[in-house]
Amino acid sequence: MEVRVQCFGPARRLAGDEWLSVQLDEPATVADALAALASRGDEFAALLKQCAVALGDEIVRRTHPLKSGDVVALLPPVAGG
Amino acid sequence: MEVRVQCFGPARRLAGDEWLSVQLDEPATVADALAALASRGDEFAALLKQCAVALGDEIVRRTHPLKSGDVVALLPPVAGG
Amino acid sequence: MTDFPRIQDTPLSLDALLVGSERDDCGALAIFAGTVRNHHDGRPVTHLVYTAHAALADKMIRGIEQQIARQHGVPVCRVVHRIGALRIGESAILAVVRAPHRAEAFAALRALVDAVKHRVPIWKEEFYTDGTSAFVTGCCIAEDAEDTGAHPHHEHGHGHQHA
Amino acid sequence: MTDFPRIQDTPLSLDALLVGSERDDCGALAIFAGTVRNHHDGRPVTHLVYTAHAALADKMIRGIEQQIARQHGVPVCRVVHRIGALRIGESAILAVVRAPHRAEAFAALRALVDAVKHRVPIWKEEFYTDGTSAFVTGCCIAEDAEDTGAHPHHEHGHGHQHA
Repeated sequence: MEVRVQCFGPARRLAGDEWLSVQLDEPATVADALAALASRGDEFAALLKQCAVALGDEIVRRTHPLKSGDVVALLPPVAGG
Repeated sequence: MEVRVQCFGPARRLAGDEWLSVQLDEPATVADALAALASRGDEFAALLKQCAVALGDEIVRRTHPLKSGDVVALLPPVAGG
Repeated sequence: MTDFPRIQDTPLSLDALLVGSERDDCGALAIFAGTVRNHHDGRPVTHLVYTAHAALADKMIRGIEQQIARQHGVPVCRVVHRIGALRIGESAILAVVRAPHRAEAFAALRALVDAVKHRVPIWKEEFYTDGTSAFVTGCCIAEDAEDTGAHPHHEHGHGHQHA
Repeated sequence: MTDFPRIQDTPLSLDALLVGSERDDCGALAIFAGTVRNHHDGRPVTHLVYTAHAALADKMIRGIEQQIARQHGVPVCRVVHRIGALRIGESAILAVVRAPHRAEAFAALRALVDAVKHRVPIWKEEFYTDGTSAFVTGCCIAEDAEDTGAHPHHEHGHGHQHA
């Protein structure tokens, strides 16, 4: 199944794009999506370990199940203010 | 000699007037002026014990000498803000 | 624009207080406004009257601004205090601090407001809905007073009350 | 007027943030503005670009306002955060608290600003005079991240730098 990934902040910069997609075997979790994304490179993989993941306007844990067509947001460490 | 006294805040209310004057024997200090003012009543005397005294825009100690024609300001405990 | 009067008898303006205070090296602006509450110690308040020894208060506020700026290492400290009759909601005091970072801005602002409230010759008379009034008991500012009061650095109820 | 957007892409207005916040039972108004500094860690900064997950950030700021109001017992907590390109001196964040007394107003304001800086999905990219830029390294907001960073609750230098 395909899951779309929206990158924010430094993740967008490192990915070189706002939108990515990953192909996952079902059933899949957020952790599976992150594992698939980690193949994009060491620096991106390191950042992924510090990222929160949101589905809609909810932050979800790495054990959260994903379904086909889900859009997940990749949220690196934040620095507002 | 005569010293004029300008009363502020609750001292003005208790004195019933902004301006008072006291007659002092020379040489006199701030403490002497306060002692003379204390004769105005127990409540005023009690407040005097908590007052600062200013000459012009300087707070002076009770040992500060006074001269004829001085104007002293009587400053009860403050509560700004 | 640091030569404005620190004691003013017309409504205070935050915009006016901030004029010319901008600093490119500061990332934090902290502001305090003390406004007139409709109650004190459970009693309903209709309005306040502030009085001051204006010349001394102005001089002392300037001194406190400089002292706090130095002690906290912040480039901008400004305070203005209102006198006269104030309605509920009006500002009695405005204080602003600009600093490189927020920690020192907050610390300086607290110290600035505390110092002005505790050390500057300003008096607050509260007027109640029953027609009485009272001076708020404050802090003795004489170093050598015979009686500095039980709690010289906190407001402690009402002072001399008058019908 | 508590339904304004917490994430805004136009210059922030303190007056707008204060509209309808007046409370007759509050004697303290404490305000913080985080403004863009011309330097960071000794490097000259020309401007900043803030980005956010706007929907989530808006929701989280509202939640933080309610949490701090409850924890500190203050009736008014409001925050707005700017996104987009900001010049030196512009405000990135405005926060206001109203409380009966100043002690809780200051405490709530500090907690409010800290929480928004540390927990809300907003990112700050600094642009330097030499033409490079870097994201300011921030706080991990995943409860179950594999790596929460060495100093998750303080800014610690620069992140991924780019020419």
